[in-house]
Amino acid sequence: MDILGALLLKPFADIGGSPLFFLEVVIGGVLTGVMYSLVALGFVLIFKASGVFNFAQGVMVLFSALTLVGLMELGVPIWLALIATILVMIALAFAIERLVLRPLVNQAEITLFMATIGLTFFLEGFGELLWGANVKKLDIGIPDRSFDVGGILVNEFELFAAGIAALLVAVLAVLFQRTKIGRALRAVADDHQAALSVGISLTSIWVIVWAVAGIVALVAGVMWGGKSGVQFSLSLIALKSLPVLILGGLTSVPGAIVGGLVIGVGEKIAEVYWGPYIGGAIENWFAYMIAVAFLLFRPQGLFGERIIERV
Amino acid sequence: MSETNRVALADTIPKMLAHNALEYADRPAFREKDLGIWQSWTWRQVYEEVRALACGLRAVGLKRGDKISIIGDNRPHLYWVMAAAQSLGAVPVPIYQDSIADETLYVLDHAEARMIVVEDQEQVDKVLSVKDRVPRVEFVVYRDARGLRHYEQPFLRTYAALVESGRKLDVTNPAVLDAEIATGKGSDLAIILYTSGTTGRSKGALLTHDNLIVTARNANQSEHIHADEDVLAYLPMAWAGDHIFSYVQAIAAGFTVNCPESPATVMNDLREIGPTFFFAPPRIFENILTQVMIRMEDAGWLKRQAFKYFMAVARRCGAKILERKPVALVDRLLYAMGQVLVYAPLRNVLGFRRIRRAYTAGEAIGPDIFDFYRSIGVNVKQLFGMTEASVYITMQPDDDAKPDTVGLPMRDVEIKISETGEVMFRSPGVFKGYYKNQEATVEALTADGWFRTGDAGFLAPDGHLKIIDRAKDVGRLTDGTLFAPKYIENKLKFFPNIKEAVCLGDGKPYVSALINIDLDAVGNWAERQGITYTSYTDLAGRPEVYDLIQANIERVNRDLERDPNLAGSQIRRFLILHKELDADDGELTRTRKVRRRIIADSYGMLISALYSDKSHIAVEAKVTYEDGRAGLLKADVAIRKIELADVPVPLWKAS
Amino acid sequence: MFYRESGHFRTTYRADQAIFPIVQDRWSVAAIAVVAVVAVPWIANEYWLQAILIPTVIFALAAIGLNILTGYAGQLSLGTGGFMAVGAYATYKLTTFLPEINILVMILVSGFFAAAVGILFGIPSLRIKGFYLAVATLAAQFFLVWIFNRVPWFYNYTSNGMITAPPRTLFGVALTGPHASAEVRYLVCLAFLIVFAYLAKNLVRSATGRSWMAIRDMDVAAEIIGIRPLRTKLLAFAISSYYCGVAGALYMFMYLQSVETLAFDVNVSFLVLFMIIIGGLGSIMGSIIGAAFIVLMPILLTNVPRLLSVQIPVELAKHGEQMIFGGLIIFFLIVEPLGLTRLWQIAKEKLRLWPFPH
Amino acid sequence: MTQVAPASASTKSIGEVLLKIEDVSLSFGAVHALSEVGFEVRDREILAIIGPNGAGKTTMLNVLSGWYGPDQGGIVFKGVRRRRLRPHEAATLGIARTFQNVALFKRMTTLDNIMTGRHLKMRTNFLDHALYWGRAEREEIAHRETVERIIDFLEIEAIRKVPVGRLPYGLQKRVELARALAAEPTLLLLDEPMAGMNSEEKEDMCRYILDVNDEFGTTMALIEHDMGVVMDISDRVVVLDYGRKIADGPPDRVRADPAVIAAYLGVAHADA
Repeated sequence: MDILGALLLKPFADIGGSPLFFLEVVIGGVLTGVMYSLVALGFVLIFKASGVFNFAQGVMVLFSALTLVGLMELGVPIWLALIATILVMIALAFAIERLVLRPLVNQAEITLFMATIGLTFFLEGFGELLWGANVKKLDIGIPDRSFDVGGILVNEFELFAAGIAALLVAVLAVLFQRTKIGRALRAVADDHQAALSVGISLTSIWVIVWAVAGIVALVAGVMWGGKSGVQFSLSLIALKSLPVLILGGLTSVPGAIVGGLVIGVGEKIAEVYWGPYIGGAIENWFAYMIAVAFLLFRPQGLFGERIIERV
Repeated sequence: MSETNRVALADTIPKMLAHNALEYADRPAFREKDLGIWQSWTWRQVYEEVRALACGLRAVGLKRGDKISIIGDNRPHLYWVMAAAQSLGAVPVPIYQDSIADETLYVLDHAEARMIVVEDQEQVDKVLSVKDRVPRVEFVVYRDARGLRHYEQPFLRTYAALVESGRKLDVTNPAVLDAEIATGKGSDLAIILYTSGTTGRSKGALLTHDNLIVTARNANQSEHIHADEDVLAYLPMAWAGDHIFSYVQAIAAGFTVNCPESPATVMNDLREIGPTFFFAPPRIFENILTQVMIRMEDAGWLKRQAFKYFMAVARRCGAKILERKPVALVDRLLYAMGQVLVYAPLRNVLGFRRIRRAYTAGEAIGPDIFDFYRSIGVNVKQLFGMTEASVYITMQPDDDAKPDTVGLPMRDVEIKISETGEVMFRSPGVFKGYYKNQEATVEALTADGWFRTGDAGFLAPDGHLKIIDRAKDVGRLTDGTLFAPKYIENKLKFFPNIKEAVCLGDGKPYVSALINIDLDAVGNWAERQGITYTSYTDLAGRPEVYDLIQANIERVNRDLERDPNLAGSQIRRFLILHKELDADDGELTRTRKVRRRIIADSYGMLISALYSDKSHIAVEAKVTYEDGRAGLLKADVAIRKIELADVPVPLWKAS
Repeated sequence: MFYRESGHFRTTYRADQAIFPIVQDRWSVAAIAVVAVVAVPWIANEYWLQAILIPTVIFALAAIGLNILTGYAGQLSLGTGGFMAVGAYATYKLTTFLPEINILVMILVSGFFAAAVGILFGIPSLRIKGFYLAVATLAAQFFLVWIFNRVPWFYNYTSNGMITAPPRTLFGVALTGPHASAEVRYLVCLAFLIVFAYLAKNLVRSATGRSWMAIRDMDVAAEIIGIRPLRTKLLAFAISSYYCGVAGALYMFMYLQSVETLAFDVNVSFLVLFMIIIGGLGSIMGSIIGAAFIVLMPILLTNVPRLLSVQIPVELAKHGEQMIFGGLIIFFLIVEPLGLTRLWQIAKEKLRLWPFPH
Repeated sequence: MTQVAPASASTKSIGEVLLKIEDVSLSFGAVHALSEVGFEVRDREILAIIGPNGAGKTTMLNVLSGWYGPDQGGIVFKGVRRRRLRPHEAATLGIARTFQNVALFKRMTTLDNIMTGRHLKMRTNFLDHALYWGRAEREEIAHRETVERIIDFLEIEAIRKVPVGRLPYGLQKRVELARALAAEPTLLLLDEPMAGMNSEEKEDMCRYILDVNDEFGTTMALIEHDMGVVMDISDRVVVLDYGRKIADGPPDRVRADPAVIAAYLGVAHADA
């Protein structure tokens, strides 16, 4: 009964015992969650426009960060390195469209999914081959220190990251809602045939979304890398955005954001309050289990559209 | 040969079947591709089924001497109906399954059939359409009930019900049928096979058990056909060939008869079964070869070159190796390589992997086709046979098969050539006459048992029979030399350059020929030679083309020259027609047979020129264009004279 | 070219439904089996057995397991490593708890634990498919590895958190532990592979396999025929996990002999997935070919340059290998989605029709 | 085999009510796909369900095969009333169907597709299957024999071992019919069995449908657009329009029904 008590009672007692600390944990979770949201955003973009579930989004985060750090280590100034990395990501989008997506057009979505797993391996090997596999420090000039706001400790870097993420989301929203490209993207997401018939080239749409997703990945990479160094484990952290997607729904931008926050907060709370009783490091799987539980009851996610199967 | 002796006791087909049920009890007798696999029946099962059928047929009134007609594709069950009828002493009369209703009606009526056994709805419908006019027919039995559920005619019976009722009878009282079988004797009528005559109504050839059994046994013995053979029964059951190859010989030797799934799947079924013993008319061998060539066209360059190379090797030594004749070691090695790379796989995909002997007959087979099969190790042989002979008359030996003969007389067969050049034979297989047609019987069968084949031919010095033409088409030159136009024309037409040839000579001093070139073949050749031409007429008039054709004709002449009987009928003059012979102009039948009389009329000027000294003649000809317009074609047709080597004095001339 | 099928016709449905209906195939497979069982242990040295043959055989078994689930039943799984871990840890617990029962029995029993876990994580497959399911199985992967890592009971509280194969014998022959020879371990694994490959082939060619493929190809139609989706999918999860569990046990006891949970991390899942993509989705033979390919490739990548006296840094080789794996996956999905088996089938078809091109 | 059995229509005996649809209603959101539709299908009958596009024909079939549960009303099948059927329940009760857009198992062969149709008749379990020899094999062979008869009946021998994904559309439709037949259904639902076929293929399909009805006594409800076909092969016609039944009766009478003519003319206008 000890273990049951440890799981069912004590954590709540702990929470009740120190509400301020709990709030601190929640804020920490929100800030981490924002980063998850960033990665998930890349997924959603691509999935909406091309129906491809891009398993490689995580490795794109790693790849972009590696490229940025690698360039900076070569002495390139940060602004130039950023621009160069953006160009690299755009070039990557072109290459992926030409070499992977176009030959696989009209294939089953599961085939495309597996292709992105292949892409994951390729990019991982390629990135580390180019820039080396050791941990690299990425300094973007934002101090990783915490300050006190009304008795709550808030991490400055994470706050900054959250700000950037919010900005990025805003920019994307404008891009989607207000521009011609955005309208085209939405048209494609709704109906490929219709999009084609109004004269939008599918391939160029794909290149655009993959490039945008690449830039989003770069932002996420910079944030994550700035915090914990650029290394292989980045792509694993990025895998965490998969449950985020499940939670939020594959096609929903708000879903990605909310999902990210839910997972970030939930995971932090679980780790801090429950972790000690069951051996710790539950961050590795907690998000997934939430996602699975979710899948059982609401497969379409929080914001996804209901799937009606037609015969 | 104790086995032979014991079998020899059986003088009717049902008795042989009873023997097989003991001797080969569990060996496969029949197979049929049905429902996805080769359904098999052992000799014992077949015998039991035949007995049940016989009892069933007897119960519905079939008795000794009655005629029972059988219509359908090759199906084991239909063969069994034959055997069942024969067990009762009744006479099966198979009818070509693709005959039109009118023809079917004629045979049913003429044969006075009391019952008809058919395969399926299609045949039932055909029979129903004539049923009113054959009042003698009491029952129609069908095997495949599909679509027939609502047919309520009282005379319809299902095969299954027949067997079912018969089986009960056979179990309760087997002695009845035993007695019926025992009553049968060799001299009884076994079957009536209606020959599809080229002129007039078809005639029913009466064949006895003795006719069939002796002929089949002789063939089995001399051709070394044993119980381990597989044959594909795919030619019409009403045709004598199928009857002897897939029925009598099978029962005599105890080998397996395989029935294809449907006429459309024959080639595939052939491939699956891989028969050891196979008959096909030359047309089928030719089609298969054409298919081979077409399919090889699509192969990659390397494979095509290898194929060409090894086919050349095979042409050089393949037939000799097949005939176990001496061949140079290098060729032997090359052939062995070709065996691995080309010949054996090719035989495999064509379904000829296990073939020990393949036969062809009916018309002349092209030497290229004949040589192709023999060179890749398929032992194709020509035979000469007729319904009235229970098929076999002559057969080529394994080691001496040539494209232009039909071989040596089979065991117990005597051959002679009549004064008019007609081939005649006498054998135990000679039929008893045409059913209800005394006139035709007397015309064909002499009092001392010789049958007039209607084919003109002669025995070559090596004893091989050569068939040259239908006897009525054979004519004579003014000096009495034998002139067989179709024989020579066929030889000419085996050259790809020559599409049609018309030979003249009857009542003329020498043989001359009108040639139609093959526009594709000669056109190709001309392109390779850099000869430009505007039309058929233009190309046909080219001296180079004349040279080309002349070379072909000289080849034929050399062939003819080797044969003392024909040496006198070498072609002396020829011309290439300025237009293609055309069915639209009435010069050919729709089946592309030459209409000699019409040609003699419309090309009279050319023909008389051939028998003059002219070296060319101007012609105008009416032609019908494809759109139906008529036009006038003007041309100057050259006439070539061919110098002959000294013509030896013919050994054989009409007196 | 070497096929001589004409005249080998089928007179029964049994012959028509045989695993190898063509005579030549039957003979060649028999020949390969004899070589693998008799000749290979004689010829192969320790390195070959340990570095190539044993992992190939074990991964082939795991790949068959995953292929049943993914290739036949159409349920994508990234949890193979986790299910293998269940087999390994279950065997470890069982054989240390009941040492007197033969290890082979324990390996077979441990498969049931894996099957049970597989069913548990397969439940979401009722509601979700495709990549949703992949994420759910990824949850299994992470959760299982975590639990084996965090709960010391699973590794018997050893100080380094590793589990080590205890010495076990069969008729006095050492099967596991330091004295087990590579030949014996190879033969044991091979025996498992042959038996399980045969059973799997039987499954997929009969009603069970057809219901899996029906669900894979058109689940709506399958349901209307009367196939119960959940039952069918869970059966696939159970059997697939059983195979993976047994493979995991062999992986630990017959190959690595001493492991920590890292040996079953998500990369193993990917590796096995690659095996079936490259070998051929929906093919038992393909699973084996794919396993051999994936095991052999890194070895070739390191050894071929060495044979050519080219020095390649270890790092480069490692990353190069990763790139080649990734590239090959994309290449196969594009060029030949049915994998090496399909290429083999095409070659076979060509040989059957030889000398005709088609 | 070009003639349709001459006496088929006249001599066939149509039996008791096999299936009764009781005022079935079904909406998707605001769309009333079916509104109080009720009709009967009698044993051995061929019933055609016709109507303009969007009339609710396929929805009706989906209700019958258990894919949708009606909001109101019920289904009486073989005398038992049910609110709704589950798909496998429908299958167990002997209702089989084909789909408008061919729902075959694309990577499986023709033979395997049809064998799958016999799923509910299989008695062995996966352990038998894994061992194969013995029970499983005997069962496999027994079902193969049945399936081969269906293959023979529908004349698809030549494509027995071809993956159905490679077959032309017309043949796929025939394989789908074969798969449905393999279940030996009491009631066979055909959703536009002749859609997308040329006239020759249509003629063949008509013959197969009549033959099946004739040989196996299978009751059929089919949706079809080709009025000629409907008039030729059906014993009775139910006409739906905007989710309501507007006519029900023998083909000749339905064709003359003013409501039906109006519905069809309306469609003609809409199309133009």
